[in-house]
Amino acid sequence: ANIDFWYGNTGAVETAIKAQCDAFNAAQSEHKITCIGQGSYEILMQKAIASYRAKNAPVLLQVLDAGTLDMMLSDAVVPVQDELPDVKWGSYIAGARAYYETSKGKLFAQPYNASTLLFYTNKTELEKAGIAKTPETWEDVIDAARKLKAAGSTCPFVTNGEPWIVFEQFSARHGLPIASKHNGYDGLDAEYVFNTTLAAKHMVNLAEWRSEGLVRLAADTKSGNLNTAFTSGECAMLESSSGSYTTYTKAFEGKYELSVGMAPMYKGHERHNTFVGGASLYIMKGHGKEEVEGAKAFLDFVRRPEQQMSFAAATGYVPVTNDVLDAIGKSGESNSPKYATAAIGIVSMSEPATPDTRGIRLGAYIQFRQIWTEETQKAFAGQQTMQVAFDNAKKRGDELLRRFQQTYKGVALP
Amino acid sequence: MSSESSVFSNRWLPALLVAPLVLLVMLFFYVPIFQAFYWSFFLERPFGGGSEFVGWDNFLRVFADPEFWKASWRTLIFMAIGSSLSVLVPLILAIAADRKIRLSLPARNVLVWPKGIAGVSIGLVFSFIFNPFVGVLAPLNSLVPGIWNPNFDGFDAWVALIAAHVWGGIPFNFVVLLAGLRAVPHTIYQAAAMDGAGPWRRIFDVQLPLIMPQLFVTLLLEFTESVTSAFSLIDTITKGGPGGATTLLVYKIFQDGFSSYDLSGASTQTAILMVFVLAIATAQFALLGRRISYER
Amino acid sequence: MVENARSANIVANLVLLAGIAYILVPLYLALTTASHSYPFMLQNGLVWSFGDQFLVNVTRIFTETSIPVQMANSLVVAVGSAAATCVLSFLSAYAVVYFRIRWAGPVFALILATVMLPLDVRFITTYQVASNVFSPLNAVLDATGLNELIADVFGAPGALQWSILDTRFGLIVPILAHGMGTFLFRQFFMTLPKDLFKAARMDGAGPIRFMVDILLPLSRTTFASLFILIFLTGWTQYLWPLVATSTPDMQTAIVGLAKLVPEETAVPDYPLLMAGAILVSTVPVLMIAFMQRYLTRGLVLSEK
Amino acid sequence: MNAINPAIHVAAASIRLGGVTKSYGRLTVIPRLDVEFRAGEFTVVLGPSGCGKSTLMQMIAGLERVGGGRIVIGEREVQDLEPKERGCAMVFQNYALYPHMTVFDNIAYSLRIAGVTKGERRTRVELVARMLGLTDYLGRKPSQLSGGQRQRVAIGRAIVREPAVLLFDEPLSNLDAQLRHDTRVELAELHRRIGATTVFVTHDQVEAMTLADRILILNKGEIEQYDTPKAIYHNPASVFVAKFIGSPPMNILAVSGDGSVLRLSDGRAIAKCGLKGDFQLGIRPEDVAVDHTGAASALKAHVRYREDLGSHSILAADLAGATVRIITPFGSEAPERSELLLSFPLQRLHLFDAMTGKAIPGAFGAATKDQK
Amino acid sequence: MNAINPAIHVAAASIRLGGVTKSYGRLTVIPRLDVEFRAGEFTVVLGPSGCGKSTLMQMIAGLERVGGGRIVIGEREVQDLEPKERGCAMVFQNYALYPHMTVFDNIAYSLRIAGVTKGERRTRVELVARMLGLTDYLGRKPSQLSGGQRQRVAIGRAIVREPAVLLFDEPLSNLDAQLRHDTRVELAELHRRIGATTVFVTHDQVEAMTLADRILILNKGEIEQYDTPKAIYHNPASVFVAKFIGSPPMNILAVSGDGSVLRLSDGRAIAKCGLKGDFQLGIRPEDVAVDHTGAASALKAHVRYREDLGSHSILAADLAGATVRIITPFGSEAPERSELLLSFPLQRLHLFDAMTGKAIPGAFGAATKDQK
Ligand SMILES: Nc1ncnc2c1ncn2[C@@H]1O[C@H](COP(=O)(O)OP(=O)(O)OP(=O)(O)O)[C@@H](O)[C@H]1O
Ligand SMILES: Nc1ncnc2c1ncn2[C@@H]1O[C@H](COP(=O)(O)OP(=O)(O)OP(=O)(O)O)[C@@H](O)[C@H]1O
Ligand SMILES: O=P(O)(O)OC[C@H](O)CO
Ligand SMILES: [Mg+2]
Ligand SMILES: [Mg+2]
Repeated sequence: ANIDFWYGNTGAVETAIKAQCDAFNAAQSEHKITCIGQGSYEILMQKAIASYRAKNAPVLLQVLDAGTLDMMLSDAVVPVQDELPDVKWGSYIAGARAYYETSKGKLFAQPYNASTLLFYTNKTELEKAGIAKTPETWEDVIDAARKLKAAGSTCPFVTNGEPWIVFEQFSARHGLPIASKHNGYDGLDAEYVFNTTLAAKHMVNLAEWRSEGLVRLAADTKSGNLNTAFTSGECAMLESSSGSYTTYTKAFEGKYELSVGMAPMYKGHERHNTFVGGASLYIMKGHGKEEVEGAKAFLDFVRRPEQQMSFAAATGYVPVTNDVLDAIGKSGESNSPKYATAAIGIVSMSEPATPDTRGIRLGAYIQFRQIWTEETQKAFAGQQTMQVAFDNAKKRGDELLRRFQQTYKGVALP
Repeated sequence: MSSESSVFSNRWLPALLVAPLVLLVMLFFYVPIFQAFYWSFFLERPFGGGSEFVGWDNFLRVFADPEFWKASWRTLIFMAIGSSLSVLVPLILAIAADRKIRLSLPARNVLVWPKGIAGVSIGLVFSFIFNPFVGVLAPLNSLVPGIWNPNFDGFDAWVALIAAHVWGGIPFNFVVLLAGLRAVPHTIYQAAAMDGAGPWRRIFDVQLPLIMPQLFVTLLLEFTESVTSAFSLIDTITKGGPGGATTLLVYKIFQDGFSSYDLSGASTQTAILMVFVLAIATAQFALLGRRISYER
Repeated sequence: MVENARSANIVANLVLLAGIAYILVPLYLALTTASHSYPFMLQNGLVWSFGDQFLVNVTRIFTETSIPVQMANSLVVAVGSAAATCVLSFLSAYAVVYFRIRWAGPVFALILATVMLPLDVRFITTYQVASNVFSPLNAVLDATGLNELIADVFGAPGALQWSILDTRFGLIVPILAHGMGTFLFRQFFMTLPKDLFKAARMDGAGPIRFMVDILLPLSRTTFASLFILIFLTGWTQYLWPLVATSTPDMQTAIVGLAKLVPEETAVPDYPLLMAGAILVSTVPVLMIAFMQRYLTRGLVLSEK
Repeated sequence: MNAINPAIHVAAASIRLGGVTKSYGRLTVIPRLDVEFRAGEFTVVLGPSGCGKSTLMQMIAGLERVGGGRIVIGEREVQDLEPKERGCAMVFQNYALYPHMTVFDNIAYSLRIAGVTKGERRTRVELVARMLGLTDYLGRKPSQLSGGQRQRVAIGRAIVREPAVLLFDEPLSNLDAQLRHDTRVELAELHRRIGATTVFVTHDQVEAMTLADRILILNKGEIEQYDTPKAIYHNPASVFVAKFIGSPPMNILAVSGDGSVLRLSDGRAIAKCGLKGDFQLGIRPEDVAVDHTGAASALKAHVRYREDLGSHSILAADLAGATVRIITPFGSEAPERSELLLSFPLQRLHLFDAMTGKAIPGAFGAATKDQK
Repeated sequence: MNAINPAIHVAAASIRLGGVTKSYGRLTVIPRLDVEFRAGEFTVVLGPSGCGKSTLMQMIAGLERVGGGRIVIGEREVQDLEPKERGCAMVFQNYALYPHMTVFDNIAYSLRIAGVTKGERRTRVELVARMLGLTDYLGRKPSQLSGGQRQRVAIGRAIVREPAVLLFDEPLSNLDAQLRHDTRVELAELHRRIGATTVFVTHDQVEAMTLADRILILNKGEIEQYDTPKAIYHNPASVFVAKFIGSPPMNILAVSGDGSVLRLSDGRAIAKCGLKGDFQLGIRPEDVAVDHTGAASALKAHVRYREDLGSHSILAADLAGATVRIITPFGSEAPERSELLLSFPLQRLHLFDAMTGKAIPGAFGAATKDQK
């Protein structure tokens, strides 16, 4: 059947997605997939909503991690595990599954472009400042930053202050709850709690370190941009998506040496898994059997190890099934830089989990991210303290949650 | 045109002639407006399937939301500053271009160009020009580090936004105001000169009073349009930031509706915005409209 | 103007100079930027001198982006909406002005009110309508209970479905729901001597002949200025094509241009962006430069 | 300019209006009008602005519906017919030429609509063009023509259909004096040749006097007088007409009669007359004689000012509190601010009722004062 | 209308233009002008459209810079001064009132700019308003006034500053005939009382003849004649002037002289004259006499048409291929299309050079033909 697939990425990822679609169409003749980019995750979602209401939604839909709850409650999608009961869903690493499965363990969407947070340093600069070992804790990071600063660096550590980096992944690996009810997995009546956890303290620290000149916001740097600040050599350390790895290696080539590791912890805290980032694929309701077959075939296709490998190689996203890791191991290229993040990313996502590190299942979460960013930006600009920013964000976030709860009154969380 | 002698008396033909436009206007103007008001009394689930009548709940919630008030307040400020500047700047230019000087002709052409340049392009160009690190003001930063950073400082972001907004608003207002000035009979200027009024005095005693109708129209349209026209600029220059400093109401509606799938909330705010725009327009008419119509 | 007050002329010249600079400097900087390479821009930032990469950047726009296709879309949308607006406005203004109909006033008010609330304010619900143009009809059928009847007769309720999203047609029609053109034509018709109408009637012309033989040829300039105005609107609009289209091949050049700005991963490739912005602006700016007369006429008339 | 050839001659038709009324909303423009424009005659309609001249024309043309009454053109009752069915043609004040059409197309347009074949159209337009001296301009647009030429195109457009009735609504008022004069002469000629029943609205007295077979003077939608120019000038039916025609207008003096003489308000006798009561006495400025002989009947008047127009002078003199204007023939002069003796020839006097303003015929003996 | 009270009287100043020139780009509007407007005189400037009348006024007023030469008002050389420093006031054709100001403010504006105190302003505006009968309208906006009232406001605005020079640029051309006549009379009165040197531009001959102490006739920026109205009418310095003044204008016939008589193109002798060569012979329509006696010197002419204006008729007759217009006095009539005998009284004839059009004085004996 002819089927439509909507995705939101642009740039290199879009190229890779299109390549997969072409490959799929070339590989078989039964189905023909049309892959349609919508320009961004947010717009994609809005369009999916409208088209679903207008009864002409695509059968396959890519939705970003933060939209998971909306999809689960939408009554507009069929859980992939129901449509494809025979797939060995267990082969997905737990960290990637948890975000997209129900509290009872049923996978709603098939993880697709998965990423996680990693820690990168400009090894060359660090060594110049006399730092031999890649920092692993925030204390190490700050020590290193001090040394770098002493050695003349204007930007030892850089961050763009985005919530998924400095807040969500931070909370996850430190095992901290973001909201009650296990980040909402246990009910729509969850409330935000992050303002009382170490996450809040961490933000306060970041703000202080910034005024000390140890940490810079991307907006403070010459380029104003996170990745460029790092690739240009201006900044020596950062936390960033596994997907950025290829960008860095290419930029560093011949100039600097890159080190990549797991994102730093505060001393004395047990490391837990980081969340899976990126997006996953949903099968939408309202389509004929034929089309669903086509959708299933495409899902099967992209799950294949070789597809995941080439996608990972092209984009820096992390392959998320165990068989792919095996395949990489067998390919003899496991040390190739194009798979470097795959290994470490999977390790990071596979650290011990708690009920609070499965993922985030909170309503209107994308809007909440905006609120969070707004409030913390104000704090960085000195208009309020970081704690006030967090308290405000909690308050406004809770309102969103209540509103969401009211909207889905009478709907049970799957 | 009501006189019998200058109209046809067919009955169905005119209905047939207006029908296509009226249909389109109904479908794409009144139905959406109706829908926005309708939704604002319901709690809509994004994917449908559940729609609950909640009365004034949405409004109460929106009115209780400090962010809504902040965005409205910003919208008002933008209207006040942005609109007055985008009328004032073209006004000054028009008064200058109305004189018989050599630059007048090229100016009349060049000043209209921005009309052809999309908000997005303007936004891109200005976001580059105002880039704190590579833009025109970058030297400022090397003198006093951090003095100029629209990515970080709300005030700077506003400066950038308004500079771009005024830039894009010049053509329309310039042309309208210049036309108004040119419509003033030359002899009135001459009379004023004979009465002893110098060029400066003439601006305030003769020119400004006489182009009141044009000023009124430009201000009216600026006010109603500044509510919305800033969208593409915000989306390309500031994305509503930093810290929400440039999140005007339209942008907030866009965010609420398009990234939070909060159809009811967005509709409610849209409805409020519509009422607000209409109220502004009506108020302007009531306050200014009556006073400025004198025949020449 | 009246007497040659030197001081006033000097000030006026300075003001105009500043105004022209205000308009031109950004454009000039866009040009210089577009003439450099990305790495050069990263190193040197904004420069006032020209480089030699302009053609390269333009070539990249042609080879690496969908902007050329999208410019074709923009052209279709701009020309389509301008032409359709001209026709619809002309017809409706004709009906309102030249017929004795009691509802002329209300209908004109209904049409003119559209000027007050731009598409950008109502795009969310407009989007809903565009996703199914028949939805209002369906709603009426539902509300009136007609649908139950239909369901009884045909076995299924009448639920017509027609989405115009992601089509060029869908980009055009919401622009048409605007009263400016009707207003312009109406104003123009009112300036025509009534005797012209009478003369045509004496000559035996009926409504259609009068419209085609007399009014249409006389409205040429109004057509021209309205066409340009709507063309520019159609070409430069952003929010609606942003939401109403999905596939890059359906998007307009302005949306494509905005999409060239990377989400968050790198310093935007400003040289490429500026090359794109320049390319995208050439059509409308050339149009203005050459047909400025009509544009100004349109802008002016629309206000009186 | 004298390019008129005899070529088109139509069968003129009379126009009869019977009890025609017209109101716009609550404003009654024409209370009730009964009048006949005789076939082939040139009638000038004269009246102050807003008196209903254009309304009258448009009702005849069919551009304006009658409020009531009948309009009969020739033998047909036309008040319910469309304009094109009435056999009228109209020339408008600003010509109302189609600016986008050439002269040829302007003239041919009505023929085109009527479905006249191309060849026939050409023949007829060329005939008209030759008649009006427009042959060389057929390819031009109206904007490339002078006022007078435009005027002729408008006439051409009207006569090409060979209408039985030609209506002109102030067709000359946009021309300058010289052109106006020339066109006026041409129009007279044209009418003589074509012979269509012509109704011509104007504000200009010279036009009215020189063009008309008959003048219809309207006042607030009612007929003040309908007669030949000569009769209107020399026997005005009312003070309104008397003051409306003539430049400067007729002098009107308030007088009262004691049965033997009429006296001015200061008691001086001005004319013999057997009537008693209050009257208005009229005399045209050119009829007041300056008396050099010192006749006893002459009245002393004080000259207020004098305007010398070269060909003649106008004296304004105070007479019993009223201003009397006197046209003194070329050559005679009275020093300003002097005293004058004026005599009022009996056969040149007009007497009007003081209340109604209606003329009182035969007040001074003869029933008419027609000059020869 | 006769609301003029003597109240303001100014010290008039003469205006002398010495070698004044003016060009717009390549278009030379005034090649070189030397003229003096005497203090207190009322000068009417007359000339065809585009001849530079407005330009002349504006140079005097200071609204337009002179190309070269000097302008002296009173004793001061003013060509480089600002308008307000010249002591001139101007009344514009369309009045150019400030539409947004009341009548009071319009009149008071120049005083306000000059820094006159509020009380003083009120006094002077009220004086002027009383003088012009505007007292009741001081609170109105110009749009609420009639044409004549606006005219008076414009005059009020001009005279409130008590200017030594009053300039009028076609101030009456927007008024209707009646109002025009009244305002003309008022203006004459006003000038008599105020006494300011007045320069008045018009297209209207009647205005020129009746208002002027002197008439300046301009043609393409050059002086055709500058003299009293009487002299201009009766002794035109050129064909241009002769044809420009008079309605209908002077008849001009091509003649050639053989040393004893002037002959028409068909060889008939028309007048005795000792000059040889080709000439243009002029005679005013009212000077052509219709000969009833059958004198030998009379010339036979064919009447083309006749226009009866009530007070007099105009005959147009063919004479040697040219049209001669004759004003026949009231009462006399010649049937149309008949033959007439015309006689041309020698003392009424004007002779002009065939080439230059300049008058040849004394061609028929007397040097001037001034009538008394
Ligand atoms: N369509 C109309 N609606 C209302 N009143 C009208 C209309 N047309 C004319 N009138 C009024 O009817 C009266 C007569 O108008 P009409 O045009 O016949 O006058 P007129 O004699 O032609 O005047 P003028 O000499 O100024 O052309 C005027 O008072 C005018 O205001
Ligand atoms: N500002 C100007 N620029 C160029 N040419 C001008 C300008 N003003 C006047 N002229 C030209 O100068 C000539 C004289 O103009 P002016 O206005 O003095 O004529 P006028 O005698 O007042 O005519 P009218 O009787 O029509 O008012 C005309 O040919 C006119 O076109
Ligand atoms: O940039 P990505 O695709 O790795 O996604 C990062 C975040 O998870 C987005 O929500
Ligand atoms: Mg009329
Ligand atoms: Mg002039």
